[in-house]
Amino acid sequence: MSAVIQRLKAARPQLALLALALLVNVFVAPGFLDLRMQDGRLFGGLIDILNRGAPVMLLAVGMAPVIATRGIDLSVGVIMAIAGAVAAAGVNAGLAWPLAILAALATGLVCGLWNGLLVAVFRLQPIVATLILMVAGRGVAQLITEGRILTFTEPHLIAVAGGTLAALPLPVVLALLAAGLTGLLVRATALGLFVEAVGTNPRSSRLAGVHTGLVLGAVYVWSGLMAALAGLIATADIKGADANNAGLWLELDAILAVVIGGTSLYGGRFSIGRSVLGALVLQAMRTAILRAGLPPELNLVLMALVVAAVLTQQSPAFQPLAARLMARLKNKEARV
Amino acid sequence: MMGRFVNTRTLPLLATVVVFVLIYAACAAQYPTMLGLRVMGNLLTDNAFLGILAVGMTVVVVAGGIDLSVGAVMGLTTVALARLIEGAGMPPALAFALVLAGGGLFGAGIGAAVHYLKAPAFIVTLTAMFLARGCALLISTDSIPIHNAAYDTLAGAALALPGGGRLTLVAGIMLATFLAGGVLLHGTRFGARVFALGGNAHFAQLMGINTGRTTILVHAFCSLMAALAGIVFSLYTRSGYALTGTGVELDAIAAVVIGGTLLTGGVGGVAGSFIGVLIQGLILTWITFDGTLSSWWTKIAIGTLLFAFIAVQRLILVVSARYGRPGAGPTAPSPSTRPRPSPGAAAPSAP
Amino acid sequence: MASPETPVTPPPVVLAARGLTRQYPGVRALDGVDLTLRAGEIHALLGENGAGKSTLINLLTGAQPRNGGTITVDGVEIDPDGPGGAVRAGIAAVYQEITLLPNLSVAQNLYLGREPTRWGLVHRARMNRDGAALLRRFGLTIDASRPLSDFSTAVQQLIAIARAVDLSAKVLILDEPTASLDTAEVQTLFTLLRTLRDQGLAIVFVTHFLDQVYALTDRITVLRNGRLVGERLTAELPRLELVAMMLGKAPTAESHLGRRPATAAPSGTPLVRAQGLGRRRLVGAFDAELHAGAVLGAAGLLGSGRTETALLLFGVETADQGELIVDGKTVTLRSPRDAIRLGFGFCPEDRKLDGIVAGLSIRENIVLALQAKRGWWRRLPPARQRELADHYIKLLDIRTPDAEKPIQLLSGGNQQKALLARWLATDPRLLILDEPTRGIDVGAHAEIVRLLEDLRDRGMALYVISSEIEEVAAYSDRVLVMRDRAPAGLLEGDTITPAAIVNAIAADHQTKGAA
Amino acid sequence: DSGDKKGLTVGFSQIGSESGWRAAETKLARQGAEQRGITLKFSDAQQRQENQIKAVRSFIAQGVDAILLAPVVSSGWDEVLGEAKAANIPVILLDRQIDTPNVDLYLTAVTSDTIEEGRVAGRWLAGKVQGRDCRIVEIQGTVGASLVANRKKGFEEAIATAPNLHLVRTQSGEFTRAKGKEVMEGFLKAEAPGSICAVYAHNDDMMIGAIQAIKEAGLKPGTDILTVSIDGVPDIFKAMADGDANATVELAPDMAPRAYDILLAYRKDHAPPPKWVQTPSKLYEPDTAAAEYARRKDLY
Ligand SMILES: Nc1ncnc2c1ncn2[C@@H]1O[C@H](COP(=O)(O)OP(=O)(O)OP(=O)(O)O)[C@@H](O)[C@H]1O
Ligand SMILES: Nc1ncnc2c1ncn2[C@@H]1O[C@H](COP(=O)(O)OP(=O)(O)OP(=O)(O)O)[C@@H](O)[C@H]1O
Ligand SMILES: [Mg+2]
Ligand SMILES: [Mg+2]
Repeated sequence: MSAVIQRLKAARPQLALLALALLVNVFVAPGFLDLRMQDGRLFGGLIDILNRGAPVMLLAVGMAPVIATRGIDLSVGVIMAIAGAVAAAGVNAGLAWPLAILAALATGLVCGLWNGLLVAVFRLQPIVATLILMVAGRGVAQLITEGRILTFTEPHLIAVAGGTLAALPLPVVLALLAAGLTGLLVRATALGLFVEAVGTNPRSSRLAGVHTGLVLGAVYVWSGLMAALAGLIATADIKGADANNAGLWLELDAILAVVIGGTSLYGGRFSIGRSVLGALVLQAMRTAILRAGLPPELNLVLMALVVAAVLTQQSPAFQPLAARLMARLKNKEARV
Repeated sequence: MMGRFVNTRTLPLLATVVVFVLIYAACAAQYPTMLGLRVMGNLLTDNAFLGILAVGMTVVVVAGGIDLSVGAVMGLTTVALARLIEGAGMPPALAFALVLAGGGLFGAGIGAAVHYLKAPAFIVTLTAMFLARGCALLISTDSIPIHNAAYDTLAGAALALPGGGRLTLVAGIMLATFLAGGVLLHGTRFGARVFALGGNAHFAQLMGINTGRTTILVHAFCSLMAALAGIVFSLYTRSGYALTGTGVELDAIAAVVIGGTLLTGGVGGVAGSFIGVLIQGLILTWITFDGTLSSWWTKIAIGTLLFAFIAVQRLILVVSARYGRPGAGPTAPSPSTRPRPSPGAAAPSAP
Repeated sequence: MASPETPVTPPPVVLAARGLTRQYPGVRALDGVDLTLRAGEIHALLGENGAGKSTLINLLTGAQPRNGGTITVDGVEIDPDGPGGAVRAGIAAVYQEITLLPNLSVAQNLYLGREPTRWGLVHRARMNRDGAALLRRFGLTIDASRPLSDFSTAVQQLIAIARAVDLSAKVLILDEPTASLDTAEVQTLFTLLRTLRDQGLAIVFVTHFLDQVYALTDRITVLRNGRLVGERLTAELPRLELVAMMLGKAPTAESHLGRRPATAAPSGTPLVRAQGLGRRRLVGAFDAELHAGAVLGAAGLLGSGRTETALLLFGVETADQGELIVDGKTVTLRSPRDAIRLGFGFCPEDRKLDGIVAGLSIRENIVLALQAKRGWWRRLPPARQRELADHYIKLLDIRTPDAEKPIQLLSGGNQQKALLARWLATDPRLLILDEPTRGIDVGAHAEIVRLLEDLRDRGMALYVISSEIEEVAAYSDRVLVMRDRAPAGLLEGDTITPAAIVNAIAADHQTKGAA
Repeated sequence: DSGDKKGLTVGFSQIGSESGWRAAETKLARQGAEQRGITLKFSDAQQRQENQIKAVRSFIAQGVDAILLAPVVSSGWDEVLGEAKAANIPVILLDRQIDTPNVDLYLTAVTSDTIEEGRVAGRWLAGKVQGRDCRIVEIQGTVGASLVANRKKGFEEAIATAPNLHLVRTQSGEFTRAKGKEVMEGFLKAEAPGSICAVYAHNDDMMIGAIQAIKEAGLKPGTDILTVSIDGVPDIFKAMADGDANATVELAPDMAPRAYDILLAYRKDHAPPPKWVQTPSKLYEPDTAAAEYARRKDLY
C-alpha cells in the first residue's frame, strides 16, 4: 500500500499537469467531464482522451525503457505503419484474424530485433540505428499497401479499436494492460534494475555481470512490440492501413511523453506509470487545442507554449522558485 | 610515417572519405555523366543549405547537445525574408542582417533554456521547432515569391565550370561556412570549450569553463547557421515558404553522425560532416539517375544505402582497431578499462 | 621525518575561510568549519572518509554553493561563482576524481580556457611545446599532443596537478593527489611542492597516507563528521594523537601492519590456475595459482600490467594465449559473466568509471552483482535486498543515513566500501581486488585489511593488486611481481618482505619510462 | 543509356507518396508512359522542394527529352526551370500551377482549378440545403500546404452567397484519415448535439475518417450530417453508394497521360499548347457512385 502512495507521490508533477490539462478541456468544452453509459460502454471526454491517447501510451510504454538505457527509438511510428499494413494485407489475403494480428505483432518484434541488433551488437548510436528503419520502414509499409489505404472489413480486426471490454474501449484496455504488464515485467523481475544500471553506467554493469547486450536488445524488441500493438489500434481505428501516414511523427510524441514522465534522456531511472501519464497529458493538451475552436494555424504555437510551460514547471531550477512563490502566497493569505 | 596522420581522431574521417570515394566511383561506373563537373557543381549547390545546417549541427553535437529546430528556423527565415523584402520592401542586405540577428537570438534563447532550466536539448529544441514552424505559418501559409533585382543577381551569381557546371554563390557560401566552422571549432578557444563541454560538462565546469555561456553561444551559433541556411535557401528558390525544411534536421544529424561525430559529444569535426552531406546528396542523385525506383523503393533504398554506408564505415574502424598499428608502447589504452572516445564505438548514447 | 623550521613571525594569511557550511538533503557535510592558509606553507587537510574534506575544497573553489560562511583572500572577501572565479582569485584545485577531459589532448587539458593564441587562433604548436615543458618538471616526458585517454591514471593525475600548479597564483589545493602515484612519482611531486612552497604558495594537501603528511606538510587541519577538530603544527602533533583526532577516539592496538600469514601454506590443487595466460598488446603471458584460503598479491609500478592480469582472470578481456584452469577444468572466459558464474568477483580500480552505477541507490549498487548472477527472472525480494544492504553497511561501516541514498553522494572511500560489499554479497570463491584500499582512511584501512584476512581464513581465494607494498607484504602468501606488462618474478613464503618486493620491482629500474 | 532508338525519355518529379490519390497519379504516369513507349525516369521528392530541384537538375544532366514536374509549392522554380529551358528541355507542370513572372519557363500546366474545386463543393452544398439554416464544419488539409488556401477560399466564396450557410468551425485534419476522424470527433463534442448540418473536407480521406466518427457518435452521415469533399478516390464512392456520403468533387489523377499526349503532339508539329490545360472538377453524387466505384477501384 505504502508503495502505491510512494509512486503517486513521485508522480505528483505529472498528475498536476494532467489535472491542469483536463481543466483546460473543461473550460473549452463544457460537459467534458460527463460520463455516461450506453450499450455497456462508457462515453465522455475522459474516455476520449484515454482512447485517442492509447497509441502514444503504448509507444511511451515501449520507449521508456529504451530511453532509460540512454537510447532512443525513432522507428516506432514506422513500425506502427508496417504492423498495420501487415495486418490489413493479411486479412485481405484471407488470413484468419488471429493470425493476421499475430503476424503484425511478429513484424513489430522483428523490427525491434533489428534495432536491437544494430544497437547492442553493431554498436551503432541508437539515434542513427533507428533512423535507418525510420527511413526505410515507411517504404516497406508502402510496399505492402502500394501506397493506398488498404481498407478491410474483418470485424474482429476492427474490434481492436472499436470493441469494448469492461465498459472501456478496447484500445484503453490494451494500453493499460500493456502498461501493467510492462510495469510488472520490469519491477517484479530484475529487468528494471538492469535497464537502469546499463543506462547509467554500461561499463560498471558489465563488470558486475549484467548481460548488457541482452538488456539493450530486449528494450528495443519490447519497444517494437508495443509499437506494433499501437499500429494495430491505429489501423483498426480507421478500418484501413494507411502506410503513408500511420504513426507519422508519433515517435516525437512518445519521446515527449516519456520525458514529461520524468525519465532523463541521459538514461537511468524510468517509470512506466509516469510515462503513461505523460502520454495522457499530451493527448489532453492536443484535445484541448483541437476543440478550442481557434484557427489551426495556431496549433503549433500553442503546442510549443504548452510544452515550454511543462519544461519550466519540471525544471529543477524552477522548484525553489515555485516553493518561494507558494510560501509568499501562503504568507499573504495568512496576513489577510 | 602515416602514423602521424592516421590516429584515433582522423580514422573515422578517413573511413568516411574512403567510403564516399568508393560510392562515387560505383555511381560513376554506372552513369559516367555523374563524373562531370555539372553534377558535382549541382551536388554542392543543391546541398548548400544542408551543408550550412550541418556546420551548426556539428558544433552543437560536439558540445554534447542536439538541435531539432534547425529546419523550422530555416523555414521561418525564408518566410520572414520574403515578408520583409517583398512585403515591406526592405533592402535584402538589411533583411539578411535582421534574420541573422533574429536567428542568433532565438538560438541564445534555446541555449539559455537548456542551461538554466536544465532541460534536455532534445526537448527544448523540439519545442523551439514547434514554435518556429508555428510562427512561420502565422506569418504566411502561402509561399511568397521574392521579386527583387539584387536577389536575382545574388541567386544567379556563379562561377562557370567546364562541362556546363557552375559553382554558384550559395555553394560558395556553404564552402566558406565549412571553412569558418572548421576554424571556429578546431582553431579557437571557443572551439576548445565546445569540445570540453561535450567531453564532460561537469568536468569542464570544474576546469573553469563557463558552461552556461558556452551552451548559449553554441546554440546561438547553430541557429545562426540555420538562419544563414534560410537565406541560402531563399536565394536558391527566390521565395519564402513556411514548410520549407520539414524533416531536414534529421538529414543534418545523419550527415553529422555519418561524418564521425559522436552524438555523445566531445568528438568530431566539420570535415566529416561535409562528406556526410555529400554522401546523402549522392544517394539521392544516384536514385534520380536510376529513375526506376517507385516511391517506396526510394525510401527503402535510402535507408539501405545509409545502413550500408554506416556498416562499411564501422567495419573499417573495427578492422583497423584490431589489426592496425600496434599500441603506442606500454601506455596504449587498454580496450575495455578506459573510456574510449573512438568514434561510433559508444554503445548507448544520449541523443 | 622532515621537520620544517618554524618561522618566528607567522607568515601572512593568504586565505581565511570562516564558518563554512554545506547542507545536503539529509546530511550536513560541513558545519561551520574554519580554515586558515598562510603563504609558503603546505597544509594537510585530514579526516576519515566522509569527514568533509572534499566538500570543503568544493566550497573553496565554488564548485559547490555554500550555505554559510565567508572566504577571504588576502583580506578581501571573495565569492567564487565557480571554479573559473576561483582561478581568477588565484585558487586552483585538483579534485579527488580526475576531472580532466579524455577527449582532448594533454596540452588542451593543460591550457583549457587559456590557450596561447596567435592572430586570434589557438597556437597549437606552442601549446604542445609549453605543455611538454611543463610536464617535464613533473618528470613526465610525453607528447602533449596525444589524447589524454592514451595515458594511465597516474599520468593523468600528474597532468591534473601540473595544470593546477600552472594555474595557481596564491593557493593550490590537492585532494588525494598521491592516491594513484608510486613512490618515485610521489618523490618528484614532493620536491616540486616544496619548491612552490618556498616561492610563497599556500598548498592544501589531502591524503590518507600519514607518512606523507609528516614528510611534507607544515600544518594540519583535522575534520570529523563535517566539523573542525583542530589546527596544529605538524611538528608538534605526534602520530598517535593525530589519529585520535581523526577518529575521535584512541586508535586500537595495531595501526601498523604486521605480517600475519595464512594458518597453513597453500598447497594441493589450486582453485584457479593461469598458465601462460596473456593477450597480445595487453599483457605478456603470466602464471598464477590461486588457492582457497590464500592471498596472491600483485606488485609492480604503475602501468606494469597488474590490472591487465586481473582483466584476463575476470574475462573482461579474452586471453589469446595460455590457459585458465578452474577446478581442474580448462575454461575460456568471454565475459565477466563467465567468471562470475565460476564464483569470481572483481573490484576494479577505477571506481567512478568501472565501479559505481552513479544514479542508483547504495542498496541497488550492493545487490547488483548478486542479482546479475541470479539472472533477471529471479529477483531478490526487496526485503532481502534491504537486509543485505543494511548488513554490509554495518559490517563495512559505510557512512550513510540510509541505503536508499544515491551512491554518488557517498564520499570516495565509502563508495569503495560499497563496491567491496557488492562482491561480498555474491559470496565469491575468488575475489580479485584492484587497489582495494585506495582512498581509504587510516581507520578503515586497517579494517579492510582485517576483513581480507578474515575472508581468506574463511577459505576464499584472494588476488589483491595494491601499490602499497607494506600492505601486500603483510597479507600475501605469494606475490606476483609485474614489470613492463610481463611477469618479473614470484615471491613466496618467508621471502616476502617489503624490501624484497621493492627489489624485485626495481630489478632494472632504469628502464622505467615516463608513463 | 537513355534516348536509344526513337523512344522518348521523360523525367517525372513527383511530390511524394502521401496519399492514395498521389499513388494513383504515379501509377497512371507509369502506365501511360509504357503505353506510349516512353521511358520514364521517376523521382519521389518526399514532400521536399529541394529534392524536386535536385531531381530536375539530375534530369537535365542526364539529358532527358522532357520533364514533368508536380511542384510541391508554387514559388521558387524560376532558377531551375531556367536551366531546363537553357538546355532546351520542355517542362510540363502537373497538378499545380507555379508562381512565376515568366510563363515561358514551362510548356504548359496540366492542372485542375483548385479554387474552383472549393466553389463546386460550396455551390453543391448551397443547392442541397435550399435556404435552410446550416452550420458547417470544415476539415482542412495540412496547414501551409498549397491546396489548402485555395480549397478553403473557393468554398468560402461559394457559401458567402448564401446567408443561411455558416462556417462555424475549421480545424486541420492534415489530409489523413486518422486525423480527419479525430478532428470530427472534436467537432461533434464541441458543438451542441445535432447542430452540425454539414461537413466539408479538403480531401476524401479525411472525410472517410469523419464519416466513421459521425457513425460512432450515433449519427447517420449523409443524412443527419451532409458531406462534401474533394478528390474522388474509390473509397468515397463506396461510401456514397452505401449512403454514408453525399458528394465529392473529382480531381482527375490522369494528369501525366494528358501531359504525354500534349508533349507528343508538340514534338510532332511544334505548335505550342495552351499555357493551361485545365482538368475538369466534376461533382459526383450517390446516383452514379456504384458505377464510378467499379470503374475506379482498380485504378488506385
Ligand atoms: N552531493 C551530495 N549530496 C549529499 N551528500 C553528499 C554529497 N556530496 C558529499 N556528500 C556527503 O558529505 C559528506 C562529506 O563528503 P566528502 O566527500 O567531503 O568526504 P571526504 O572527507 O572527502 O571523504 P573521502 O576521504 O572518502 O574522500 C559525506 O557524508 C558524503 O556522503
Ligand atoms: N583503469 C585504468 N585507468 C587508467 N589507465 C588504465 C586503466 N586500465 C588500464 N590502463 C592503461 O593500461 C596501462 C597499464 O597501466 P595499469 O594502470 O593498468 O597498470 P597497473 O600495473 O595495474 O597499474 P596500477 O597501479 O595503476 O593499477 C596504463 O598505462 C593505462 O594506459
Ligand atoms: Mg574526498
Ligand atoms: Mg592498475
